[in-house]
Order: sequence, then structure tokens, then C-alpha cells
Amino acid sequence: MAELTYREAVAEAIAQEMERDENVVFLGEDIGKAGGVFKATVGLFDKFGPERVRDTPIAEQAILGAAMGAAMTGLRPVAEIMFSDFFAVCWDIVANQIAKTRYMTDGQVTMPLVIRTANGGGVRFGAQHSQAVENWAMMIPGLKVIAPSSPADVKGLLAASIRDEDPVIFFEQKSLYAEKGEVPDGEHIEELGTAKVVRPGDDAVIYALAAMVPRAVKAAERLQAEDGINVSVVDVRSLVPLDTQTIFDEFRKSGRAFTVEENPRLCGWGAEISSLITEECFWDMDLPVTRITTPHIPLPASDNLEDAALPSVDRIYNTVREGLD
Amino acid sequence: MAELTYREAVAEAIAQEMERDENVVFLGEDIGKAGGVFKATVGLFDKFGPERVRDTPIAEQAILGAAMGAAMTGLRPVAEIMFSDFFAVCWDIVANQIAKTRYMTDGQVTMPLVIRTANGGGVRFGAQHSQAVENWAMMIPGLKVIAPSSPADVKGLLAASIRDEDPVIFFEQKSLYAEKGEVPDGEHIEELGTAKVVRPGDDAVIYALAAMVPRAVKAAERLQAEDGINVSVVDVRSLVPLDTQTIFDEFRKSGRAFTVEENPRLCGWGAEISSLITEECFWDMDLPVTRITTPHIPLPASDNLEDAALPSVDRIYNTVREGLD
Amino acid sequence: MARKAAKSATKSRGASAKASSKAGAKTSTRSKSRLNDDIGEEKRLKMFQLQLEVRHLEKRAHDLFLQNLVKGTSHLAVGQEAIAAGCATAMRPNDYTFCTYRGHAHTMVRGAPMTAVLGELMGRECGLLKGKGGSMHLTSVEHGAMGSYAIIGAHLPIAAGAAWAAQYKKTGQVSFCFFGDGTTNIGAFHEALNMAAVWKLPVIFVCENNLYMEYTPIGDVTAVPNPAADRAAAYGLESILVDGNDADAVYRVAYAAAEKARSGGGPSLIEARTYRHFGHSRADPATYRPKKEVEEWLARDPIPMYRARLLEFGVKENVVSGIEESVLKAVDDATEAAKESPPPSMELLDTDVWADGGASWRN
Amino acid sequence: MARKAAKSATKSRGASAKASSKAGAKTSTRSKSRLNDDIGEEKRLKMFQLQLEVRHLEKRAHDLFLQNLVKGTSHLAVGQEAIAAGCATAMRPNDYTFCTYRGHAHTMVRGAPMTAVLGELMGRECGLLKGKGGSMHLTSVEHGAMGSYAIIGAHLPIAAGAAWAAQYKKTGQVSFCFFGDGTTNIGAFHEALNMAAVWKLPVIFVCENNLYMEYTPIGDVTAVPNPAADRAAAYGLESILVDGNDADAVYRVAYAAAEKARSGGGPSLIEARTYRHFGHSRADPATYRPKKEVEEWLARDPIPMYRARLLEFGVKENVVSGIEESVLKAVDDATEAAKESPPPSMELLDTDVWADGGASWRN
Ligand SMILES: Cc1ncc(C[n+]2csc(CCOP(=O)(O)OP(=O)(O)O)c2C)c(N)n1
Ligand SMILES: Cc1ncc(C[n+]2csc(CCOP(=O)(O)OP(=O)(O)O)c2C)c(N)n1
Ligand SMILES: [Mg+2]
Ligand SMILES: [Mg+2]
Repeated sequence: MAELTYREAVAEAIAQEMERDENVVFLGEDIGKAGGVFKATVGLFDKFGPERVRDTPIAEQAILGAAMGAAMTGLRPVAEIMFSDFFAVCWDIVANQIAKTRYMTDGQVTMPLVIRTANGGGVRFGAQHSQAVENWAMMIPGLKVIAPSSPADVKGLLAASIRDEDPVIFFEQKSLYAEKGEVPDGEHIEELGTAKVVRPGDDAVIYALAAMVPRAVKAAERLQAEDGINVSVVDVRSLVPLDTQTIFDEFRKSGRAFTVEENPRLCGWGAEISSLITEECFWDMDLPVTRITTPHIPLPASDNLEDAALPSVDRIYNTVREGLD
Repeated sequence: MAELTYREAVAEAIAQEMERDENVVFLGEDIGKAGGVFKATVGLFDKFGPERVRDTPIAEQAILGAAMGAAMTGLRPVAEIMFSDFFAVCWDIVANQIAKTRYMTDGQVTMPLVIRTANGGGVRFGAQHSQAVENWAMMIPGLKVIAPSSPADVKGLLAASIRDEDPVIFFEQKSLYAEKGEVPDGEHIEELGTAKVVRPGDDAVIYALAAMVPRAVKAAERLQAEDGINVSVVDVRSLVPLDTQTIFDEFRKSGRAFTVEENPRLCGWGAEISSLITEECFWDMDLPVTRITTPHIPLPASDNLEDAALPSVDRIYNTVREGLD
Repeated sequence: MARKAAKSATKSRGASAKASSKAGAKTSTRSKSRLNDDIGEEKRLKMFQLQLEVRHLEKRAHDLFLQNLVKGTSHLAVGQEAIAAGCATAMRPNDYTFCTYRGHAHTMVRGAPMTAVLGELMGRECGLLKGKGGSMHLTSVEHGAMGSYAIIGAHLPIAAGAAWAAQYKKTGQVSFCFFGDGTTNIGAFHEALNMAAVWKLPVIFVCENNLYMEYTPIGDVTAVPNPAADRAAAYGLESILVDGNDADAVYRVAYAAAEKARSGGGPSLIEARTYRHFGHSRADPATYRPKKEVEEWLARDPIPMYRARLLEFGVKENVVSGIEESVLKAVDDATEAAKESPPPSMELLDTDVWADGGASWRN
Repeated sequence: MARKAAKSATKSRGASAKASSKAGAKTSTRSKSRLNDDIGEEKRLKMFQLQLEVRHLEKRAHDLFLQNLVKGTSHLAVGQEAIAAGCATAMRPNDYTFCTYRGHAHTMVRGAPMTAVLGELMGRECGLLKGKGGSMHLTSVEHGAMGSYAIIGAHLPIAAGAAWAAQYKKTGQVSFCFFGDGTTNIGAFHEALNMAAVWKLPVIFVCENNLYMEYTPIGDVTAVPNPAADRAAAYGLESILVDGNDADAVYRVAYAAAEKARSGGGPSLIEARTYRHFGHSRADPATYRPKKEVEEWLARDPIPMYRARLLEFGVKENVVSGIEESVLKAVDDATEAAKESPPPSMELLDTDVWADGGASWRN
């Protein structure tokens, strides 16, 4: 075990897979010589050279188009979209081409590629550089969707995504890049499609993703310490495939659930999980599932407004405490 | 009252508003001289001329950018995106620019524009020309989202959208363009943000949108005729603003609800309504809300496969009957 | 015969130019020298046959549409056959083709069986995509036909990506990408051209300028007269304009571009002027086009022109008409076979979203 | 003084060039004739002042960032001031400016008060956007500054749209759109240029070529040496390359382009070569740039060069230094005022999603 930052785990996972398989190539804006604007890919250019680590023009459609074309013809590209907000300039390649081609061609085409992107707010970048857009990807049939919350999961899930035969949208959390954690040495692979119970508990369950996981854990600790309430926290990690087994199992322990989402209110993954629980665990429900989300607004930039918009430890704590009252 | 087709109602609404206000302008691909690929804008070019009805290059970002810039500086543009699937090539202008600019500028900018688009499946066009993507728009704070199911609503809601000071994404249903219905003569305006109970009933309620409305009504009629079950059908019409009052009022009559969505399974508006009902009407719930959707797959092209994928009258009928058993 | 080199010498295309090769040997010396120039008789007969195959299959598709046996939409390339035939003949079997919804021609000329093409248009189980894709998405990976893309511009960067893989793996493959004049005005065109040029990718962008986007003349919406050729310089590329109704001319520029690409010289952008005889898609009577323009272009129909050239170069009438007959028969056979095929099995609905063959988004 | 013509003769910018105008009148005849050429003394003093305002405000922003008073990110235009100053001076008060995240300069030169600019960077209630937008989105509609856009390329079609409205309403307004060299490779650039050219819109696209996208040299990712100028022909436009470190030169091309646009001559694409003195954004030390290149460009700093020209043309030293002092004081005053402003009121969170002032998505 080594202690790595979340950003270091990104580079380590890519390096691990590039060493293993020379068909893995990596492309994006300023990802090579400069090591990425979030310094998440430092060292890869020096290690693997400009043929495998390619700096691109500012042309997201070309980046993802190139990744797709290469994936269809034998490579396993990893592409970076610098901020997840920029998916909006290349959404066609993601949602209409990459996601649909295997199905439309009756399986003639396989699409083993990964799109890494920096997602989420909390860094005062304003409404066009702070969005949490996991639900954009989750809505589109044909995409796998992963969002890790710890350095170990970054390494294990990113490596697994690169080995997967299907297209994976890999959301890295901007506000977590500097966070540290223990990461297994050597080859480390996690399984896509698995949620993780990061804190056990039987009074209620909180489902959280990415930056919301440490917040949910802190809120749960406070509920334990101040109110003697024992709340489980599930790191959803994989939105597609979705680990409904773990989600339902954990729910049935208490019949009370909360979701904590960074994305704006409407049509988030929280709504999906809430609906699924209602549909499939209705008779075990003790309380309605409560969604804690960013309000349905563009994200403001100033410290106090942004902090008020994103679900905070306080808000999670208060909502759960009041909900269980 | 005149009998008009759904497509004729589109042209009539635009003409009505262009006559009233010379700041209303209209742009898109082949919308002018050719009257639109769905013939929904026939006559406008002849009536209002090339200055106000502008044929554009195939350049969706330029089309919506032009609409936005013009809306910011005093015009009230109506833009057409030929198929809603093509939002993917201009999603940045929709989701990051048009939707967010008013909020980001603290209200300095107003954005009175309408984007009309042909949405949905059932016409054997395959996975890239058949998507129902209302949920793409509903997810984005700052967009109003309308999807009418009848010629009268097309006229009334499109006119209201053009008069609205905010950006409206107006989903026209491809498979309904040829449908006929009574449309009020003269000026006809409906109110955005209002759902409509199109069929009363107190054994259960079905929430439906666009092409799913007539299907839900047919299923309800069959439930009445064959099983004596009296099901209400609510045409949601306006996803943003959402008429939660009507939605909840209608729900509380029976405590049993079904949603019928054309979009793929995950994170649709059905999940949002299901979650809202659970959150706010939990103690009135007699049964879990059941979502009837297209499976989470790209839409196939052949008749039998596409028909099997989209929610059909049979599927609605069977699901509701079994659900109420 | 080059045809043979293609992975699948397709059975459903009965026509063979073998016999004709011998017949060609008997022509006069002068004609022979013209026939056996840089292109040669074998390739010429192949191009004639390919053009005919496209023409007759497309017309058949139109008939089937009128009989309500082809559903949804379809975009015919009748009138534009010389481009598909010329380029395919310049390709090696393992080169890649990326094309659009107007892609029946490009998919067929790589060797996709006629029955499978018609079957897909008709939504039958024998279809290339078993009915899951439809007419706008014909794909036959085994023949190098890497897909038909229905969103304008998307496949240009994708074709560049396939070229990138070929460059990286040093396979010598070239990626051909076909699109229309209207496509030159969308963003993806620009991004793909620039990146391909900077990375010196072995990709050949072929703009089929048929003078119209859907119903709007390309000149009404484009800042330059030649939508592709006048923009080549913006990517440091040579301006190439070719008569898209002359398969020989197309073959020559495509062959040269492919040679250049294979030798590391980077991409090319070719503009081929042509005309579609039908409307944009199934429902379009194309009344927006001036009568005189239509007449002039019909008079330049690539197939009679090419037929005349073959005869002029000394190919015997019976060889030419032999090809014509066999193509017609092949189209008839394919039509019957496709008609007999059942609709796709309902199990296909839930297959192949994922590489494991399934469609489940949950455990 | 042209400055005055702008809607808001901003109080927070104490500097005035009025006195200097008189001082200018005492210069020698030869200098005077150079000073009072097509540009003239008044405009030159204005351009000098604008450049200084940008320079000092940007440096102040940098200091405040180091003190952790500016949060998030910021993109300074230090070194590129001549472009903002030259273009703004060529504009009429009701012309439109559309710019990028690197837009403090372009917003200020239109007249946005310094306090409001700094306040926005600091996330204060006095900010131009009351802290809701942040440094990348400075907007001051009352001054014609129609927004700063943080997604590469997006504002090019939007600027074209504003020009369309001006054309439709026959107002004579011109829309100026500023962006970087890296932006010329994205799709929206291509779409906007083509549509603007076809519609002959009164929009002026100004590419500030500072030789780098973020950290990557523009030449590494672009197929032509001059990313904008070499592409003008692809839109039927004249190729215009100007020294972006010379406000006079920029003024002249911008003025000519605006005249052309106002008279129905359509859009222009101007490439102005320049250099940023700081890194791409707050966190970037810009170590990827060759030392020699940096030195050469620092030696061509637009502000000392312009100062020298003013003196050479006969403007008195005390006039020049008077402007310098008053600008510094104005920046100091604005800094203090912004620091004293409270953070935005929490009520702002839920306002102005919609035109009714609210944020509700339901009834
Ligand atoms: C992004 C996008 N916009 C619009 C369309 C609708 N559309 C389909 S074909 C077409 C015209 C294309 O013209 P061109 O590129 O010249 O090709 P052609 O059809 O003439 O072969 C249009 C506008 C589309 N499919 N995708
Ligand atoms: C669509 C998109 N892709 C990438 C980025 C990230 N990004 C911000 S600034 C920048 C470099 C822009 O370079 P240039 O256009 O030369 O402008 P400059 O910063 O030099 O003024 C990049 C890549 C973005 N904001 N939007
Ligand atoms: Mg065309
Ligand atoms: Mg730059």
C-alpha cells in the first residue's frame, strides 16, 4: 500500500494499463507534455512518448471521434475531456455514435474506450466549469458510467474501465484530486457494476457518489456521535451497470433511504434510485426516499453561494436527522 | 374551430406570432423555401419573406448561437433543430449558454427564444433519428420544456412559448404530425406550466406525454370497457415548469400511478415524477408508482422491433391491469 | 480481377467479368492501348459493374419503397455511382470506408451482399444489421465498410480515428470518408480536417458535391463556390476538384491520394461534383431543382457515359451487355431472397448493447 | 473625448485625459502632424489610458489572487492590452463586445467600472454579476459588453446572432468577437464564420494569437501557420494579420472592418499576434515557453512601446505620467471599494434563473 493522491492514482492506472497493453493509447488537450491541467497525467508523456500520449487541438469532437474510430479498429483509447461541461460540445460523438454503434450494427463493432473527465463543483469555477453531469451519461443507453470517490477506487476502476470492452465514461471529481488515500501496490483492478458499503449502519442508508461520499460519511459520523443514529453509507461508484443488489440489500435493513447528489435537482441518478426502490421495495419502505441535491439552478461562482448550492455535511446531517424524526 | 393537423398547427402558431410581433424571426435548415422536412412550416417563407424566415447552412451550433445572440439583443427567434437527436451537436449552446446566461449575469440578459424540434420514434428511422430526449432538456436548469400531444395544444403552447421571456425547448412529436384535431380559430394561447387531465378517473392515474397520451387514453378506454377500471390520464405537457399541483391532486384521488415515457429507462421524467410523488404524497400511496418506458437500449429500426421497444397500448393496458390486480 | 481480392467474392452478385477479360484481349491495338492504360481493362470492367450494381439495387429499393416494403427512409445515390465505384476500385481490401445515410452504394461496392443490403432496408432478419440499424446505418465490418452515419459530420473524425489506428499499428491501411457538400459547413468537418492534417493521418475525405444539402442549393448557404476544394488550403492541403460522374477520373485522384496516405504523406480532401437523380430522400420529389439543371445532369449520367467509353475503347458489346444482364439478375435474386427472409427475431431487441451480448444496465 | 461617448464615464476610473488634450496642442508642428493623423491625439491618449487600466487592474487581480482574495480561476491579458484598447477605441458606444474567460480587459475597456470587475473576481456583492458568474463570465450589458464565455468557440455564433439582430433592425451596430488562436480549431469557429459570411453579418472576429492554447504551442496542433489569417479564404474573406502589440495598428484594422460591416460589407476576420506575459491561468507558471521567446516578447511590451510613441509624437511627459498616476490611483480606489463589499446576499442563490426573477421549476 502506498499513499497516493486521487490525481496520482489516475496516472498510475493509465500507466499500469499502457504497460500491460500497447494498444492502449491516450489523447486529449494538454495531457501530454504538460501533464494535464489538473496534473492528473504527469509522467505519461515521458514514459510512453508522443505516439501513445497525444496532445490534441481544442477540438473535442475530433478527440472523441478519433478515439471511437481507433477503438473500432483495434486500439483501446483513453480520451480526456478536460471538464465534463465540455461534453456539450461533443455530445453527438458520445451519445449518438459511441453509445449506439454496437447495437445498431448488431454487434459488428466493439467499442473498448474510456473517456475520462473532471466533473463537479466546489472550486469556484462558475456555471460552465463546475457541473456534475453523471446523469447526462446515465440517460444514454450504451454507456457505462463510473465515478470513484477515493484514490484506490480511481486506480482500480479506471484500470477496469480500460480493460472493459465497452465504452466507459469515467468521472473524476475535480474537488477530490488533491485528496490522499491508501492505494494497493502493483496491479489493482476493481469490478465495474459494484457499489460499496463504505460505512455500515441499520437506521437508514445514504446513497452517495464521488465528492458526496466523504460528505455523507462525515454526516453519518456526526449522526452517530450527536444523535446515536447509525446510518449506512453506500458509495454507488458505478451508475451503469447499477448494483441494484447492494442498493436494495442495504435499503431493506432499515427501509429508510436518502440520496446525495451533486447534480441539479431534476432527473438525476437519485430520482432513478428513488424510483427503483419504490418500484421494487415498496412494501419494505418505512419512509419515502429523500433526495438531497443541488437546487435546479446553474452553479454560482462565489464561495458562499456555491457552498450553499452544493449538498453540504450540514445539509445532509440536518435532512437525515429531521427525516428520521 | 377548424380541424387542423398537428403540423399545420405549428405553422399557424408561428404565423400568428410573426404577424403580431415583427421581432419574431425564424431560422433553421430547409425551413423556408422548402417548408421544412416535416412540412410543418409551409407558407411562412412566402408570407414573411427571407429576412424573417431564414434558411441556414447545416450548422446547428451556428443556428442556435445566432438565435441566442439575437434574443439577447432584442429579437424573439424561433429556431428549428430538425430532429431532436441533433441537439447532441449543439448541446453546448443549449445547455451551457442559453440556459445559464441569465443566471450567471445576475439577470442582465434575457433570453426569449424557442427551439422547436421533431422528437420521438415510431417511424422506423433508427437510433439516430428517433430519440425522445425531453429528459436531456429537463435536466438542465434554465430551460423550459414543453411537449404537446394535440394540434390545439401545439398552437396554444407554441404561441405561449414564443411570447415567454425565457428559453423554451418545444418538442414536436414526429409520429403525431399527421394527426388531426380541432383547433380554436384566431388567437389561441395556452399557459406554460399546466398539465391537463385529458380523461378523468379515480381508480388510478396515468401520466403521459406527447405520443404516449393517445396511447394512454386508448389503454384507459380499454380498461374501462373490458375491466370496468376507471383510469385518469394526465397529459403532462409541460415538464418545466412542472404542474405538480395537478399531478399531486390527481394522484391523491386513487393513490395509484403509472407513468408512460417514450425515452429510455434511466433518469427520465417518469423517475422524477415517481420520486416527487414518493417524497410528497408518500402517505397517500396505495401502490408504488410504476414506470412504463422504452427499455434502456438504442431504438431499433425494423417495424416489429421498434414497436416492441416503445410503450404500446397493449403494454400500458397490461401493466396497469396487472398493477391494480 | 481486383474484385476477387476483396475478402468476399459475394455470391449474390452473379455478375462476373472474367469472360469479358478475354473478350477485351481481342480489341484493336489502338483501343487496347487506351483500355490498358494506367487503369486497365480489368478495373474498368469492375467499375462498370459496380456502378450498375448500385444503380439497379437503388432503383429496386425505390420500387420496394413504393410497394411499402422498404420502411422508414432511404437516401438513394442514383447518379452518384461513379464516385463509389472509382474510390472502391482504388482501395485495398483492408482499407476502411466510412459513409453516410446515403451509403448503400459505398457499402455495396466494398462487397456487402445485395441480399443483406436490401434485407436491411426492408427490416428483415437477413439484413446486414438484422434490421436493428435500418437503411441509414449499413455496416459490413468484414468488408471494411465501417458504418453509415446519419448525423451530419460525425463520421469525419471517426474516420480519422481509424486512420490513426492504422498509422499507429503501421498497417498501411487507408481510411476513406464520404460525405456531402452540405457537410462542409458543420463543425465536425473542420475539427476532423485540422486534426487529420496535423497528425498526417492516412485518411481521404471525399466530398460528394451534388449541389444540394436537402432541398437548399449549397451555394445559398456556403461562403465559397467549391465547398470542399476551396477550403483545402485552410488545412494546408491541396485543392482537388474532380468530375464525380467519371469513374476513371475519380479512380485516379483516389488512387493517388491513397498512395500518398500510405507513404506517410497525410490526408487528402477530394471534391467530386455530381448530381443525384432522385430527391434527397424517399419522400422528396425534388421539385426545387431547375428543370434545365436536371436535364443537363441527366445527360451526363455516369453509367451511359462509361458504357460508351468501354465500347469506344474496344470492349465488345456482348461483354458489356453480359455484365448488364448478370447484374439485373443478381438484383432480382437478391430481391427474392430478401423478401423471403422473416422479420428479425424478437430476441434481438435485447442483444448487443454490450460486448457481452446483453443489454442489462443492472445486476 | 471618445471615452465620454461611452455610456458610463466611470467614476472609479479617476484618470482623465482632458488636460492632456490641451498639453498636446503645444507640441511641435511635425510631431503634431503625426499625432493628429487619422487616429489623433485624443484617441491615442485614450488607448494609452485603456491599456494602462487593463495592465494595472490585471496585475492587481494577480496580487489579490496571491492573497487568496480572488478565488477560483482567472485568466490575465497582461501583454495583450493593445488589442482590447485598439478595438474598443474603434467601436461606437452601442456596438457589442463578446469575449472569453480572458475577458477582464475587453469588459473594462467598454466602460465597466473597475470596482465591479474586481468585485466579481473576489466574489463580492459589488461584482458585475454579484458574484454569481465569476471571473470567466464578466458581462456589462449597459456598456455593450455582452458577456464572457468560458467554453471555447461558443461565443462566435452568439456574436454572429447579435450582428444578425443589428442587421435585421438596421441599427448600424457592429458585433466584436474576441477569442484565442486555439479557438480556431474548434467546430463552432467554422460554423460561425461560414454563416456570418453567407449572411453578410456586421460581425468582426478578432483572433488574439498569443501563440499558445493552454500550454501547447498553437503550431503543434494547427495545420496552417497563421491559424486565423490563413483560413479567411475558406469563408471568402480577406486575410488580415496585424501586430497585436500596437494599439494604433489594431485600431486601424478594427476601424476599417467596422466601417465595412456598417456599410453592409459583411464580416471580417482579424488575426492579431501578441503574447501573454503571465501563464494561461492563475496556477500556471508558463515554464513550457522558451526563455528567448519570452524575452523577445517582453521587449515588445505594448505599453512602453506606446508610451515611447506618445512622447516621440510630442505628448508631454507630464501628461503621460499624469495618466499613469491617475490610473494607479483608480485601481487602488477600486481595490479598496471591492474589499469593503460584502459577499453576495444568500437570496441571490434563487434569483434570475427565469425572467420573472425567480428560480422555481414547479408550481
Ligand atoms: C447534424 C445534422 N443536421 C441535419 C441533419 C439532417 N440532414 C440529413 S441529410 C442533410 C443534407 C446533407 O447534405 P449533404 O451533406 O450535401 O449530403 P447529401 O444528402 O446531399 O448527400 C441534412 C440537413 C442531420 N442528419 N444531421
Ligand atoms: C470546449 C472547450 N475545450 C477546452 C477548454 C479548456 N480551455 C480553456 S482556455 C483553453 C485554451 C484556449 O486557447 P486560445 O483559444 O488560444 O485562448 P487563450 O487562452 O490563449 O486566450 C482551453 C483548452 C474550454 N474552455 N472549452
Ligand atoms: Mg449534397
Ligand atoms: Mg492562445
